[in-house]
Amino acid sequence: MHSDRAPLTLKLAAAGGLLFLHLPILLIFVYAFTTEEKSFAWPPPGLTLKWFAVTWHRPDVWEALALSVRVAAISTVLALILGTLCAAAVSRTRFFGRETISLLVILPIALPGVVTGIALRSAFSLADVPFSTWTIVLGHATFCVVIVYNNAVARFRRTSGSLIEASMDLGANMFQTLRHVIMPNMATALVVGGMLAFALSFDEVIVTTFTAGQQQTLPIWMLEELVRPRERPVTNVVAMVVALVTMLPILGAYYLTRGTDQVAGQGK
Amino acid sequence: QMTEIGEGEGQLSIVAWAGYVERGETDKAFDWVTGFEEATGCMVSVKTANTSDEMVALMNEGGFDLVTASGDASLRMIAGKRVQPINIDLVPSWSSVDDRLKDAPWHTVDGVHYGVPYMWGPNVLMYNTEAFAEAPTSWNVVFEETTLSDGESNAGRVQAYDGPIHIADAANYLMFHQPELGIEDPYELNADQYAAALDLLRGQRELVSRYWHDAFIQIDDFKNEGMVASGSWPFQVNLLQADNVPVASVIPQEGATGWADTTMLHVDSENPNCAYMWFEHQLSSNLQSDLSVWFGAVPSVPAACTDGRGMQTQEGCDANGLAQFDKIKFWKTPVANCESQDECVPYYRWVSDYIGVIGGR
Amino acid sequence: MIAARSESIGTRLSDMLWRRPAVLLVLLLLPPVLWLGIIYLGSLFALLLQSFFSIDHFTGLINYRFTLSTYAELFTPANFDIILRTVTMAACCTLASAVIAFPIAYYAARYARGKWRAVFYLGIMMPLWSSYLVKIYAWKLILAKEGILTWALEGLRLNWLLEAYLSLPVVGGNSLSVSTTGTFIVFVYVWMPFMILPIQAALERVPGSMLEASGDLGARPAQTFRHVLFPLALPGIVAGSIFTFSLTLGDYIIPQIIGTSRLFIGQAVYQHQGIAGNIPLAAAFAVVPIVIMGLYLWGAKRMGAFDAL
Amino acid sequence: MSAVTFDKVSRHFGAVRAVDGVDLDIAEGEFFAMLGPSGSGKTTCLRLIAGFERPTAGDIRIFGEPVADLPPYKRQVNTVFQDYALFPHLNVIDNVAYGLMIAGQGRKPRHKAADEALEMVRLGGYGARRPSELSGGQRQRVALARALVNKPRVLLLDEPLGALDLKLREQMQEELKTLQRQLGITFVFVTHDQGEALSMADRVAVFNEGRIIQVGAPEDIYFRPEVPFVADFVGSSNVLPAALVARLTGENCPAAIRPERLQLAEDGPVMARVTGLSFLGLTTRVSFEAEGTRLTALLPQDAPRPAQGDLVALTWAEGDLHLMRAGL
Amino acid sequence: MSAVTFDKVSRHFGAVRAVDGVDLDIAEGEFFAMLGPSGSGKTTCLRLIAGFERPTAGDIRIFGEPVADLPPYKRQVNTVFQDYALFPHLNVIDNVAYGLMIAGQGRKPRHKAADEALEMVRLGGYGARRPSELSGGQRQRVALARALVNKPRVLLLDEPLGALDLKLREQMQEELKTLQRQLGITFVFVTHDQGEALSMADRVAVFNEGRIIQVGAPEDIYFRPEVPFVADFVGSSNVLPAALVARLTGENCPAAIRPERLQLAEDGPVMARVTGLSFLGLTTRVSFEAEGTRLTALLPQDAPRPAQGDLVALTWAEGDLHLMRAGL
Ligand SMILES: Nc1ncnc2c1ncn2[C@@H]1O[C@H](COP(=O)(O)OP(=O)(O)OP(=O)(O)O)[C@@H](O)[C@H]1O
Ligand SMILES: Nc1ncnc2c1ncn2[C@@H]1O[C@H](COP(=O)(O)OP(=O)(O)OP(=O)(O)O)[C@@H](O)[C@H]1O
Ligand SMILES: NCCCCNCCCN
Ligand SMILES: [Mg+2]
Ligand SMILES: [Mg+2]
Repeated sequence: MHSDRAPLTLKLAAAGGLLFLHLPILLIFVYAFTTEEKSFAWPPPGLTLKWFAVTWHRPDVWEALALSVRVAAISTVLALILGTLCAAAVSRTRFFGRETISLLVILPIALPGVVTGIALRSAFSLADVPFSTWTIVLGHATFCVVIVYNNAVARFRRTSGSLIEASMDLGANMFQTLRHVIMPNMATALVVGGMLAFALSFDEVIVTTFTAGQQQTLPIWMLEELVRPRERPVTNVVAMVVALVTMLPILGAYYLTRGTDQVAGQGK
Repeated sequence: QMTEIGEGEGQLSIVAWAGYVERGETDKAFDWVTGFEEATGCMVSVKTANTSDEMVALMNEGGFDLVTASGDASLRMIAGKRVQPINIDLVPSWSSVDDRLKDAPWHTVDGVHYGVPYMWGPNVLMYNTEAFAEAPTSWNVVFEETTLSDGESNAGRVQAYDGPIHIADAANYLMFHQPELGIEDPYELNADQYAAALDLLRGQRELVSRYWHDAFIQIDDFKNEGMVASGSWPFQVNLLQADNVPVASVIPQEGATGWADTTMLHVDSENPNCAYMWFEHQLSSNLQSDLSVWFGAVPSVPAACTDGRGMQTQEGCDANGLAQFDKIKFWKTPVANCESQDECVPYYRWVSDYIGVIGGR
Repeated sequence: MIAARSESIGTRLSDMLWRRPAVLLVLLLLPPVLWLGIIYLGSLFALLLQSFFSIDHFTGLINYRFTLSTYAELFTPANFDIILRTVTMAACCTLASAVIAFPIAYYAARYARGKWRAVFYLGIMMPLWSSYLVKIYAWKLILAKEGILTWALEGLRLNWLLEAYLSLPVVGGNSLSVSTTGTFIVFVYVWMPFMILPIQAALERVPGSMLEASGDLGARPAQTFRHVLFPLALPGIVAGSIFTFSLTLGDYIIPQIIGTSRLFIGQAVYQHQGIAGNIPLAAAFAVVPIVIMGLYLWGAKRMGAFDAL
Repeated sequence: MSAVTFDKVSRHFGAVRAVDGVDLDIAEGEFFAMLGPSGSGKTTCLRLIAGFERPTAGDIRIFGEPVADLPPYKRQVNTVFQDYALFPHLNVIDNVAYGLMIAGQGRKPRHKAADEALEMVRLGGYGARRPSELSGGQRQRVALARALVNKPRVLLLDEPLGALDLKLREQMQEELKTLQRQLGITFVFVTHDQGEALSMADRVAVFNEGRIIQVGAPEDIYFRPEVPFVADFVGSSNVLPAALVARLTGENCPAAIRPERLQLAEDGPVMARVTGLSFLGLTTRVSFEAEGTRLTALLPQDAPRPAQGDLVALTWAEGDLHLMRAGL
Repeated sequence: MSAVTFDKVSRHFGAVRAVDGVDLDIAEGEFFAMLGPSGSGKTTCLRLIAGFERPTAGDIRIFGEPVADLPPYKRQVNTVFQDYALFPHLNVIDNVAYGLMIAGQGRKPRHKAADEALEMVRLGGYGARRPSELSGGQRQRVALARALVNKPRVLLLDEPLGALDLKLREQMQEELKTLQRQLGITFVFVTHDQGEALSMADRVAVFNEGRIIQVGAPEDIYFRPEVPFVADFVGSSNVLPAALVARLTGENCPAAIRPERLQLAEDGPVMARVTGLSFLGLTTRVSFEAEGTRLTALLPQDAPRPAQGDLVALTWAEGDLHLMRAGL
């Protein structure tokens, strides 16, 4: 067993798996350039850039995008606060019910989205909460907490507890310690967690359909467009741009956690 | 009940069937919303529903002003007090409504009107003209396995509607082919009749690859999935033909089920003034005429066929079934204490049994 | 100056928290516990409550009286079929995901170095985070009867192979996009990336010496895989399967776009809630995945899968 | 004056009695070592002094002042952590200057003071490096400088040499001792290495199971253990059971005898069988089995060596047999 | 017969010459130690024997048979890994029986053999435990049993005692030696601890930078180092530079003298200043500075001790100054 050389079958299986993952996505990219508007002729009869211009001038796309960005941004901020607090509590102290807390945090992502969705939906209707940006945020923040939590816990685990003690030992009170030691050490983990949470919220449909009422986030817009298309390539342009744009936080997360033992985006 | 129409509230939200409320987004020529908005200042938003059940659910949930409910939904909403009585005196064009619709039982209860008729039409048999050398004459092409004129079986190439109301289509078929069952009304079935209809549908399950649920998905399936025959609405036929897909439609010998839709006002509507403005608009403007062309339906205002306010013509109205009113069995909600016999299978059983049939039970 | 600083509010508050660490703990935990406990658990509880109501079948209005009849409805053959079908699908997808994900995770964990590491990372993350809807739609284009797969197979003159497969009962159909196989493929495609990272994390924790020890004791590579590598990766697989299983269990968009029109639990919940307005039945259906995932999480925890999450 | 006093101090974690009724009195300027096996409560004692733990019972005073309500950042005590706990996001100079920054000193003066502290631990010129760019021994010295720059009155060190390899360790031991002598600060030093405790400390406290078993100067601990535990733990003395001692001396108590004081002889009070021999360079270690007791002798390089299995007589000089209390 | 032979074996990793032209001949039944500082290529040598690495040049034979094309699972060699590498998902008995299971033995007989192996390492009755429920020393013995149960002809041990604490370590050293003697298997033992190599091995190879510097019996290595590197590394001899040796003896080469052989005297060839003193229990370590060279002496407990800063004369017995080759 010479550990630096992979067997051929493994190489083939891994490459095959990655191809399986990527070819369908590339397809969408190709269709963003097709000249055929109504149906999906393959191969595309011709290629054009006009759909980018068309997309640019579609106000519904911009509205959906704005809502999605707003929802994702607010959810990310909430998730950052809640996830970090929870991670701090769980990793710094042992207390009764610690396990229960981590289970509670994992639950929204471990239970299917429909469950979260319909639960929130029925709670809204019982409590007579009208649909708004905030009802969407409520759902998104709930399952984004775990992303931040996972990243923060992993970082807390790596940052030795004695750092905090060292800081207090050197005269810093808890708030000074927070500012001078904890925050600088947590920063990249939180940025990574925040970026991943943003990406997760930005792409979420299943819970959103239940909590959005009549509002359209970008994924809901896409769902609508895919089913009742007006200009199909526009959907593909949006999809492609969204895919490329979400890659930025992912790449960022990679470069921020490179060389650490933690795999960014784990446990999404 | 309203007694007078005040200032418009500036907005109006409508639950409607796909294609029912167009603002020229799919085809610029078909737009009966922009004018309304300009005239009244009521900005219209539309929520598309695919089935009557969905409409009922949306209205139960609330937040909408109007709904274009079919007969199988309207009575449920009236019974559930989700819609309010309409003061027809506030709708000046009421008199122009087709007399056959004015007091139709699906929106009139104890003489009280609960809506304004919108549009009606048949559920047609849509077929692919390349698979069918001649127009099919019977619904059997979607109920029983046969070899089509292109030499291949219809198995896997037909669709059926993904809503429990499709049981009525089966009953309608049996009414013609098995008179011994004694079906008088496809929406009023006793246990035996109902069982026979389900059996027919179980046989159909073998032929159907996927049930259609959404008009646009059906359009896709006829384009990309090799579908050749299905119960459908004229709307899909029109759009497919516009895309040069070789399809046509027919009302076969068994007759057809159909829909007669009524615009109804939510009991808690926050925009009743705009809603009454819409009632008048739907009867008096180009809407009836253009929509009947666009959707392939029959206007509730017969004059719309001829008076040139929109695109529709007398021939068009005839083609869409103007004269067939009596042959169409309009959708209505099956209830236990039915009129034609002692006891009928109620709608909730239709719902769960149809899920079972699609699931292979 | 220093004395003044030391008595700043921060210091005094800090002193208090040092003397009462429990207060600090409570302050830290309060917001997340309130959020998750009230908003999330509260909603779940509200849902649970609804499942004990019933619906008036004619008006579609909820009858707020306690009853178990809604649960009884779950066990009608048609509904029970839905549950069985969904669980079977979730299990199959989980299995297939594990099989496909393992080599990728294994290669990434053990062999990918330097720039290949980045390539693998992005290669795994990109599909994981690119739009779910768009991926489903891409598959519809591929699997449709007139779709790309047919086109490609025609080019290769392999149509007969597809035809032969589609003629099989249960898994076949008129085209892949209206078959159970189609649903399966798309489920696997969409959720499989969730399996890779936990397996990779588990494999990265297996020290190389463990594999060498096995070889040293006479095991051929295949035996080492079976007796050492696989058992040690198992917690990672279980962690990943929490996602693949749960996500399949609850999805309603994929089977609606690709499949045979036979319902899955997610669709049942969605339709009963949104389309039929039967919230009690939808709630009862939603309790099914809660119970299944509850058992699953309990088992996973016992296997130590949470550490691999 | 006492630098640190413990008055019946206990720290229990649930059922675990980490520190259990400890009395302690560390004099100002003393180099004090806490020695004991793993889990015996040494670290917990140190953390009680620093303020990271609070006693469940008893009183702690630092320079006479009760510290029950004094958080760590208000104690004139600094700690060198076992894992150094250098701040990874700060470079060396900012690590060292951290305490001064918190105290509100300006950039210039605190960097100057930090530079001096670095000079003192012979790391002048390393200020700009990150902790990750230093070797273990260098990190240890940065941690030391970071603590010393605050001019604490007591310096706590928790196994500061544990992670270093043998050579570096011996070197650091000497440096620490020199430094303590220069500065005159009280050092409280935790270790589980007997040699380290003996070679560095003015006084040693031997811990076991949360209690202090014996406190005294290194020579006392080494040559005059009061109980078998100390004899065995500090320098691996041979412990003779009470029965054997009774036969030999008439006193009914256990006794200790150091391996290097056991001698092979023609004839002697104890007959033993040789069970093992190890060449250790400086000495040869011989293991025996005598009347059910395992004994070890260290023979000088030039002494004649017995062979495995030989039956030999063991003897010792008068004062080498050290009688102890029973118990532990 | 030779158990293992290396013929000009090299293993390079890119530019790193982990093992660089090593010739080696390990006799059957021998207890052979590889000693050297970190990174000197010991582990790589062991991995070459086990088959985890393949030489970039040279030939390896095991019992005369070339093993270039033999994967690890076909070599009659077993390894005790430094981190033990016990399978965490198997209990102790299944860990030990692993090799037998792979060899196709049934459950009964392999558990019986594993039980016997556990008895041999004095862990009878521990079979049902998980490795995580064992202490370090117990794990080490399980790893040993797991290797031995396969009846290898050569047993490779990579710093098997590295993680153990002092007491356990000494005990295990003796046990390993006893076991090797009983079984007669060839042991190849890697360590960077001089004492361990000297006390356990029949022969020791001292590594540095991928090469073997000296091979010989422990006494040879200890008392007769051939080069300063060996003198310094094995037992921290004082190395006197060639210039000083030239003045003292006329020979122009470096020389070694062991710390325990340096004596304080009224008068002597070298004058030195005392720079440090440490009580080590058994001895007192005194550091000196003499003509720019750091020297260390270990004085016996009863010798008179100088004070810090004293200027003293150092002397030694005739044969204690050991002349060496220059170089390394
Ligand atoms: N926070 C804690 N919670 C529970 N038990 C603890 C805690 N801290 C220490 N203990 C227990 O208290 C006992 C003493 O621990 P302590 O760390 O003081 O030992 P030590 O002498 O420093 O040992 P070592 O040499 O291994 O560092 C141990 O049994 C330990 O497990
Ligand atoms: N797989 C490898 N790739 C690159 N360099 C390696 C590899 N394995 C070992 N080396 C290098 O080879 C040299 C010898 O390493 P080896 O592990 O044999 O040393 P060692 O003597 O066992 O040291 P230690 O006492 O620290 O275990 C080191 O410089 C090491 O960094
Ligand atoms: N690419 C995003 C996939 C969406 C997964 N959502 C999981 C949410 C679970 N509640
Ligand atoms: Mg400790
Ligand atoms: Mg090594």
